Amino acid sequence: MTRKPTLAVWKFSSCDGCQLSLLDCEDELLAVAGAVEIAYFLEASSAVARGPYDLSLVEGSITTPHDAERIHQVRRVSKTLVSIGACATTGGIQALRSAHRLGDLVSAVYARPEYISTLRTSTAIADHVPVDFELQGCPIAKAQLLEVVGALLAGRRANVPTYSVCVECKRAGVPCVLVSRGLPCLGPATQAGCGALCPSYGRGCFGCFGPKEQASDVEAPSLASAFGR
Amino acid sequence: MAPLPYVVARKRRETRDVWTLELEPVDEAIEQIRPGQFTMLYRFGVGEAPISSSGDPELGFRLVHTMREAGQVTRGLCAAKPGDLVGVRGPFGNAWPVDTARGKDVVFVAGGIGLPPLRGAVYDVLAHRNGFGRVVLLYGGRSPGELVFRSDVERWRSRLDVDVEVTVDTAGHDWRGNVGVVTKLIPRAPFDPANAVAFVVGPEIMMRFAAAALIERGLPQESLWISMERTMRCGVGLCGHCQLGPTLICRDGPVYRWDEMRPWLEVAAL
Amino acid sequence: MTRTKTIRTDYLARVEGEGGMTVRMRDGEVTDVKLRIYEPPRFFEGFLRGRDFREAPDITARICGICPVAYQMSSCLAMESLAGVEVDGQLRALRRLLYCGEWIESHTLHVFMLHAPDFLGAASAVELAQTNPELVETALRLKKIGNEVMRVVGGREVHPINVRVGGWYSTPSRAALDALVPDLEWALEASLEAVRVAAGLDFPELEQDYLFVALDADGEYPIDRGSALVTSAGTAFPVPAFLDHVVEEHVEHSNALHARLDGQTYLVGPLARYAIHRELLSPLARAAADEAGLEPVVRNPFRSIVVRTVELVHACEEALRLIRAYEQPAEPALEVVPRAGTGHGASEAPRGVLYHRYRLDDDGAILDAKIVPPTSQNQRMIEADVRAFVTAHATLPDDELRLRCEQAIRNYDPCISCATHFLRLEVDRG
Amino acid sequence: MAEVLAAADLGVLLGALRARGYRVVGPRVAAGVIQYAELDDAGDLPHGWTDEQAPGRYRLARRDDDAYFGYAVGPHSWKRELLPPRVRLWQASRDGLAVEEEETDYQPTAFVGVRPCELAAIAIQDRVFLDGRFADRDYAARRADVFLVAVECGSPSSLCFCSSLGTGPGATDGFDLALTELHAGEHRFLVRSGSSAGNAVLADLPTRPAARADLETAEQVVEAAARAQAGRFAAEDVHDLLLRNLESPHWDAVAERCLSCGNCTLVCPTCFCTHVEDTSSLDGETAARDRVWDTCFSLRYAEMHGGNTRPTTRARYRQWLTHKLATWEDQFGTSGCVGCGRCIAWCPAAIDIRAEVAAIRQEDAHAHA
Ligand SMILES: Cc1cc2nc3c(=O)[nH]c(=O)nc-3n(C[C@H](O)[C@H](O)[C@H](O)COP(=O)(O)OP(=O)(O)OC[C@H]3O[C@@H](n4cnc5c(N)ncnc54)[C@H](O)[C@@H]3O)c2cc1C
Ligand code: SF4
Ligand code: SF4
Ligand code: SF4
Repeated sequence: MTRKPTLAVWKFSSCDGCQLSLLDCEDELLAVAGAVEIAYFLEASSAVARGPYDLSLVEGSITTPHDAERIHQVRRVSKTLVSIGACATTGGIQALRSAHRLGDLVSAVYARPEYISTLRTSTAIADHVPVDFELQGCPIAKAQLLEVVGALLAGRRANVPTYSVCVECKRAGVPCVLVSRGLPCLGPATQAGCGALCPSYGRGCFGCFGPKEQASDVEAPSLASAFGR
Repeated sequence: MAPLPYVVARKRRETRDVWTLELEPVDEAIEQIRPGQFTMLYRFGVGEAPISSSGDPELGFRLVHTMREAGQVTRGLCAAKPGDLVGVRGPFGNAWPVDTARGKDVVFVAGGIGLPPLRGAVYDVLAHRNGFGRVVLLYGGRSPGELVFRSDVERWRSRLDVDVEVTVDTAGHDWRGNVGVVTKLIPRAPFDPANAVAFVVGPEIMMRFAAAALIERGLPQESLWISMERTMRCGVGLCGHCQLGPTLICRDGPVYRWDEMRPWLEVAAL
Repeated sequence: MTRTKTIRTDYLARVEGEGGMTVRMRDGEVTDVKLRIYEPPRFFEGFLRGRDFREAPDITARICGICPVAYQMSSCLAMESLAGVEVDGQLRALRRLLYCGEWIESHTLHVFMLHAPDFLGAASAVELAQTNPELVETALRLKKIGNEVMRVVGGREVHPINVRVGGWYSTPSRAALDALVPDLEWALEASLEAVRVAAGLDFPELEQDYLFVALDADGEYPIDRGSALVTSAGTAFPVPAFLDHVVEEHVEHSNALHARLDGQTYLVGPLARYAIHRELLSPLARAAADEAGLEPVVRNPFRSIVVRTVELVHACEEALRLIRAYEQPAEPALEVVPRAGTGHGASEAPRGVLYHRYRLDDDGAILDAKIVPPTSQNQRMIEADVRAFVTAHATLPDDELRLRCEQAIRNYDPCISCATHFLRLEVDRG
Repeated sequence: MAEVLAAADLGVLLGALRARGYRVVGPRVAAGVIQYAELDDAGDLPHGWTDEQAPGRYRLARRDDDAYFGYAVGPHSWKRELLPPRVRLWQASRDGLAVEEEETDYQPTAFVGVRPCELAAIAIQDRVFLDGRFADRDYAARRADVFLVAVECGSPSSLCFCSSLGTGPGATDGFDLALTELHAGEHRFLVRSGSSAGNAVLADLPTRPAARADLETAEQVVEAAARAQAGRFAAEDVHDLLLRNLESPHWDAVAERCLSCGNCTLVCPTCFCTHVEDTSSLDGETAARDRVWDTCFSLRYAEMHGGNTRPTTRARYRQWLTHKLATWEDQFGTSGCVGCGRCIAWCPAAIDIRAEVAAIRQEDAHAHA
């Protein structure tokens, strides 16, 4: 059999929730480990295989000058680069800080602000390097993560819809909380992926999956050849 | 409807990114396909795409499909090797009304990857050559490297009873043929517009210009046929994707008489 | 001539977030230990300013994907205390249940997937799956059960959506919780077995004289809330006085803050909870600790893995108890009317006490926020452990020493993402 | 022939259906709306409840009587049952490309409380899925053993306009049993059978023959419902009206409000657009195809290699409205709309198709004045 494709997981500024989603695939983790060689995944393993890697999953946003350099190295060693989660695709919740004056933030958190080197903004991976696929979500949906990995292996387009949460909401048969209860809901403008979680728990969508129909429609190069299919 | 397994019997490269696959049923075969009709071709684990028959209707149950690597499915199909299996559903859609051209001149106008859907009809007309008047094939591509079926085209060109003109948008010095868009060939093509039938396939914009030029020459709208394309998910008129105004292209088309389709093509983004 | 030496790990593996460690030695004496946190600062406290108080649980959950429930609970408690609302009865039982889910998930992840490979000589759980497949399967199933509890109660495992100030958006039916029982019963058995397995591991020698700090939860093993903090030195203070005692300072080598309690280095987390509240553990958890020969106060940090498994038993038993006593409340939440003032909240994240303080204006807008996560409280202690270990085992070969130092850090299940608002191992023998 | 069933005996009807092996699905109150779900007994029905509807708004309210069917329509339609949101079509193994179609052995189901507009909607979907050159296997199998218990409409909402489209409020055909709920005097149902299956069930019920007064009261109920919606929509020329206004500036005006969320298409009982999802297992050995509800409002719906044919909300809204009210007729020989008002109630932007048509009509009149 031909060599297994290699997988690397990288972290930038983030809460680790999206990488954890991979470890949360309890039922599929060993199948994933069977389909790809997990070559670099610090949160899960101290063994580090050298690049280049066939598939890199990148979590987190770029917030420091050092990270702005590091992401270029990651791109260089990655055949396919998929950014995962709101931090990596939009700058994440820490991008909220762009609305505040950075100096105020630093002094609010740190008593010795002079120790901190940080970029003025929290920016998406795609703002720094070309990205093959962006998987939105805060956190990403583990089923979608598996789907993206599976699709890349099979050389098919991932079934990651870009339409509104409302579509999932209606498929699930959840009564619209906006219409039937008057709750504010971001569902119409937010990308599907969560399965209309909030409306199904009786609250309005608050936008975890980011704006709908924004996803880059870039086709990632197929890994099928690496997989010997 | 589930795909039937077919085996890739032969595979030929037409251009850098266009391939022809010849498929034979493993077991059960679909109904006989007619020129103009299409099948939904399935690449295992990747997905399905509508692809027109490009084969000689005399071939019987053997299917011939010519496709460009446009996305993941077509790329997967083009990567299939002889002996590989692909799934087939069909045949779907309607066929070229070749019979309406009996006794008349026949004009084929193809742009780029538009020639494959027409090839079966060309074979059909040539197989019954005596039943038709003059036969004209006007074929244009973006560059010489993008022309498909070059040996067929050469063979037809060498026949005295077929008029073949090939043109490319841009070419290097080694190209000795026509340069320019295919519609430019229409005004001087040798056919009698009052007594001819035209079959046109290409990008929508090309079909619109070709139709204008043909009508300008005096071809009645009712004698002009085109083949339409939209996204298709089911191929049988049930998924809604291929709607264009009053029609479902997979069900009512893909072949339309020009005057039926023209009003809808004139509305942008319909 | 002096001989200096540096042992350095640039990127610590199997910890949540990014950090490194440097140990410097001179003539066999440790001169400096630094845990360096690279995890870039994320300034949550800064951008909470101006947001509505109801947004705090959803925003602060994003500080940590490993223990989002801890953030949600501490922030809700702070807001509720300010408004004079106490979430009690079944609404509170559900919070504790959700938190048990997080403990099960997080402790399993740490014990089996991040920490156990150190003891069993593997690089990862996936590698461990080759040599100890049943262990890894057990781990995955346990973890899944923890996640399932969080999914049913909270909506999803990472960043639950069902938690709100005042309670919940909707409460699960009795039947939905009952469906968890068979899995939790299995999990209880599996965690009892985990205690036996963990107790049988080989532990490096190290005894530390810790100042333990944990929440006091009025007669319960502290999880989802607490009214005061208690120390192994016998002192106590109420949660609102937290910042009068705990002072965080910013040190140059790290993006995380270092905390001291009344000037002293201290420890929070499983070892502390166990040392202070052993008597409050569930019956099976206590029995398991006894059976495993666990002394009432564990001072060898490497044995924290055993304590975590004991807490795993507790979390499973507690979850079952809560489910069996559950009755779906009539309303999913209490009304919380904001008022100007300062609110404090603290709960026991899997890694230790997590304290939140908010100052609100009359409209409920956040004027100021302060969050003290467990890892920054433990950071000085981690450095102290590493220093003590290296001092005691200075003769170990570098590779072995580095490995053990990393392991000493992993003893804490440090959650670096939280701490930044917070690590790298470098041992410098010169 | 009509019979009368006492309201107290409604449970007997449900029991009779269950005794014949039907799964019984009908309206019940859940999560603040009237949904279609399995019914255990008549007590599950929304008796005493009604729905108040306005564009972008739906609320349950108490009635001052204990009518069982005293509401208009909820967010669900029967397409959930006949064209479920997600259906596995087949799965295949790599080896020999062996494709296995899903089992379509569905339990017979009785739909209880089908509104006349919903009967019409089912008839429309029947045409789409069963009457063409290719009938849909899954739809046909689900539809085969459906028993339809219609209930004529006595409480239309402010959004209903079935009377303008001739799809209600009375039920004329397409049902197995049709009920009319009568309050004047004794609380009872007029029951009519529309099929032999209906006759058989009716024979199981403790009914009495309908008196003239029963029939008259039933007529009055339906007439009153029709009167309540009079003049809400002018349907006659809407096909031509819309098709001659494909470039109307009004499409831009709607596009400014429309969120392209797709709710209108998803709640519509006739909208049938679907997408297929091809998937494969991680080891690459098996693959499957699912059919899922799609919406013409999604950007990708009209995406082709080389471009999107409907890149704007303007183009997508125009597709929806003209398809519903005009080109559906060309494609399937009926309107695509039955006047249930769901798309109006469940539009988060409160867009009302009737108002949009009226605006185009007005503009058209100006242009041709
Ligand atoms: C009747 C007919 C006959 C045809 N005959 C031929 C022929 O003979 N030869 C030929 O080369 N071509 C032919 N085509 C065109 C051919 O079908 C397309 O090039 C092919 O479908 C491309 O599919 P793909 O999967 O390879 O590309 P894709 O990458 O799938 O691209 C196709 C488009 O579909 C969209 N799409 C795909 N998957 C999804 C998804 N999961 N979600 C949302 N959108 C998605 C994409 O936006 C993309 O733009 C014909 C088309 C029709 C309609
Ligand atoms: S509840 Fe929200 S997501 Fe669901 S349909 Fe309504 S607006 Fe859309
Ligand atoms: S278009 Fe609107 S009113 Fe008409 S049937 Fe569909 S949802 Fe009902
Ligand atoms: S008309 Fe309303 S429901 Fe339909 S897509 Fe537009 S905003 Fe959504």
